[in-house]
Amino acid sequence: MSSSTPPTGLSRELIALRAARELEPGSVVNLGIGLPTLVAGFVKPSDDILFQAENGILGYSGISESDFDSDLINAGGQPVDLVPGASFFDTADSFAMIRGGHIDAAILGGLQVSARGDLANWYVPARGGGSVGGAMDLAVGARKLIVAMAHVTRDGQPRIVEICEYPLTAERCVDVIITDLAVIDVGLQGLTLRERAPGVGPSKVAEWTGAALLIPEEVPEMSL
Amino acid sequence: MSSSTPPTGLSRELIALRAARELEPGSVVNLGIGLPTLVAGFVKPSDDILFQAENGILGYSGISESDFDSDLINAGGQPVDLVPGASFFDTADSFAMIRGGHIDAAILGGLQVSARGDLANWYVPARGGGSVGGAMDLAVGARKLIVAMAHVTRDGQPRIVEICEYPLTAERCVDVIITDLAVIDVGLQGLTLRERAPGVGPSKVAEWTGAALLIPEEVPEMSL
Amino acid sequence: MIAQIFDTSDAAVADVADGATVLVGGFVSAGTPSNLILALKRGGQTDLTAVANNIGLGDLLDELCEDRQLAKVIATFAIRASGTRSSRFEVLYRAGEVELELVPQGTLIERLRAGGAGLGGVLTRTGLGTMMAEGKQIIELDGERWLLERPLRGDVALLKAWRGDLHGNLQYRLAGPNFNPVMATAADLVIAEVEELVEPGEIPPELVGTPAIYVDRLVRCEPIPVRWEG
Amino acid sequence: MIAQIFDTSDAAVADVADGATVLVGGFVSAGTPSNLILALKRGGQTDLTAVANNIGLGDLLDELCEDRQLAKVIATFAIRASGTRSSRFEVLYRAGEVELELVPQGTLIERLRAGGAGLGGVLTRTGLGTMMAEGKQIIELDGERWLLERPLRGDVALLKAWRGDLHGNLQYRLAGPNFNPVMATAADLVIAEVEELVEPGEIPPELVGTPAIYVDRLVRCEPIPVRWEG
Repeated sequence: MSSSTPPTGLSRELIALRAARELEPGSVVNLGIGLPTLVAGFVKPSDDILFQAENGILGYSGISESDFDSDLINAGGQPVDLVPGASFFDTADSFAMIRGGHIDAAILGGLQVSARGDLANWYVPARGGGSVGGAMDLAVGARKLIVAMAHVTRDGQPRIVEICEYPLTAERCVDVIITDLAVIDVGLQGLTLRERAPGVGPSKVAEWTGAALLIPEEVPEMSL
Repeated sequence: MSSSTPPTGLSRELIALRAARELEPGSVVNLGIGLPTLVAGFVKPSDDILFQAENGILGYSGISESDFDSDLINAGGQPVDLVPGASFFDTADSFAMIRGGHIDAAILGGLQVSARGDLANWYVPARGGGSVGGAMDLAVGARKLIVAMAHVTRDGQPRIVEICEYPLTAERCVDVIITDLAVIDVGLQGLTLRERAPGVGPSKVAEWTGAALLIPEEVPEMSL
Repeated sequence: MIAQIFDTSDAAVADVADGATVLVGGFVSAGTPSNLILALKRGGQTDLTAVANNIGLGDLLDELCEDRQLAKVIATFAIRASGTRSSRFEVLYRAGEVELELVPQGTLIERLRAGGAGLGGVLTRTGLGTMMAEGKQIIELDGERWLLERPLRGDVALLKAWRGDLHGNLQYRLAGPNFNPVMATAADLVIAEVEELVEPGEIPPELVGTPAIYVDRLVRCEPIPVRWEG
Repeated sequence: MIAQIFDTSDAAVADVADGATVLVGGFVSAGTPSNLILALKRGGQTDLTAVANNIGLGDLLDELCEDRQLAKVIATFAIRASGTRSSRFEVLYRAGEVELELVPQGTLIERLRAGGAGLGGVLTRTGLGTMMAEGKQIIELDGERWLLERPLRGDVALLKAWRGDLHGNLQYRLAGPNFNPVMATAADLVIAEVEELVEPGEIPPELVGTPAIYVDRLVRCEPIPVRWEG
């Protein structure tokens, strides 16, 4: 862990852009509240991504610019536009879909991710509470879990750690971590650096990562 | 148990008519396959009975005389007519309704009923099999369970017995037994004769009943 | 079986008892019974347990904290991870004046469904290895571990639908169903506010989201717009 | 995500493997995928396990017994209590040539729902104290006894809907849903026959009974009328 000034990494928008690239064409995706909701704005129509909102929508295209309809919102309370072929359902059916493994990928925000892929993203000890929403169900149910977050906290503490100190969302659930500094895969052998942000060297990433990080010989820069 | 010729009791239609009288105005009722389906023909519109069919209909009025629509049937496969304000739902929601205690009364057929209200109505040992359908769920879920059946078997054996020999549908579930000979209440103290068929004396009912039967001083004839 | 029609939301909730457990439908702005919630505020009932997806996300449920009407909240969203302004609920919670039981959203709806569907519980992986598993029974089957989640019911459910017919059938619009259809099954007294009251038969049977037998009381209200600005 | 459209029911089921567990939607005549069932008959697959509400009630599932294609049936209606004529299934069953697992209807749908919804099981009272409880775990909670019922899934589901769109959304009519929407969630390969194929968007979002993501294959077929005469 370093005490130097945290490096400047990608903006929230660019993290979202990079996360969007991680989605398979034709997949069904749930976006968590906060940074992940920005991802909807970065998928191409040709990618044929179908977004699910856990409050009961399958098939919204992104945040709506038109009039606010209180009954047509995503899980973050934002108005959304529908795609042709969208459908509505109640919360029971929505979480049957999520927990039952029918969502190809979820992108969630994170507070901490551990070396074995544990996620902590719902409870902030400093605030003495939290909001769990659908995060625990998404973490156990989505076939692929992508965490999109800042690499370090505002005061420069790593969020990628050997063992999470914050209360967990789920154990061994994270597949990929996308931060302002890097793309990191979580596997049986731990964390592997897959890509680094433009201008950020692998050793810089390792320096700001609080857990052992496998660094291949070649670590390409993200193409954004 | 008697070896004399079984007494002539009510017709199936009159058993159904008497069972219909047992329903509270405004109640929600599920009718089992066979004799109970006839009950729908004997309720008055003013009774405001709403029939539920476990295949996913709330609010049918009775067997339809019009063209057969294969998608509009009751649980016995018979075409039905809808009342205004009817609704459709899938099997999961239908049995949530049944098992969750939202059905006021179910009328089921019976093979045997025991003194403590156990019901056997789905498995015929002589045939080496059976069909359970929704009977077990209705037996545990309906707030009031009425069994409508012949008082004795074709070869004169009582169907109301101390202990069921046939495999059970559910334990301690029956509230009222309506047969061609009598209306019998099932309570904590056992079976009580409430009404007798026209021309059938209380001792005749007791003679053809295979379990202890409490007989009050006054046992009125059914009014049909 | 026939729903009772009330003229005002105040009358519809007037006899909700102090200490009642109240299920509140809705998800932030969608399908939220804001008129009934405000009627409960005016009614002044106290010591209530509210079961809802969210409190303090622009919803009016938070208003019940003004006069400390809530003893306990069972919810999925209650304390914001960040945010400059605290909800009334958060202030009370930090002062130790209201209890909070956070439940994962998929578990909350399954517990309510079990409560309405006559099930004794369900087994889920959600919450395993987390604080949510504390004090709960874990069942191992074929080498897999499951958390046993028990049913949840209310004394009263407050629902919001688009249209209701005089029998009590409810029709939702867009993402309006969310918690409402399941909550309708899981309370002893079910009260719904609707934007339009229609004759039985006007809601096509395929579009009935909550069948009439679940609904005890209906009241027509102008919807109150709420919006969460994050 | 986009459903594959097949020209014929035969092609849609051609690669169903011998030994597969096949969920079959429908309730007697309503919402029954008769074209797909007959395609399976023509396909000649053997050693199948069929999961369906009924067999031998005028349904064509019974036809699969003609060439002994079924090794096992999991159903709620299979052997009639009375009746002068036996179904093909009954004849095979009595000859010991096909296995039967009878399941209460509410339990069958909850087991399928659990299989599709990622639940490890549900607790029900249904079947307690009966043959259905044999060999099953009983869990006592707060003095009440519950039967633990485990999830059920299929390799393949055969469904019938009224309309399907090119994405795979399904719309049911009248009492056509029954087992279909839940079975759509509980199989690895989901094949639906529909009476009409329409463009995405033609089915209003509120009337989608099975969302597109559950459906892998669609085939338009003339419905085959079946009727149970008791």
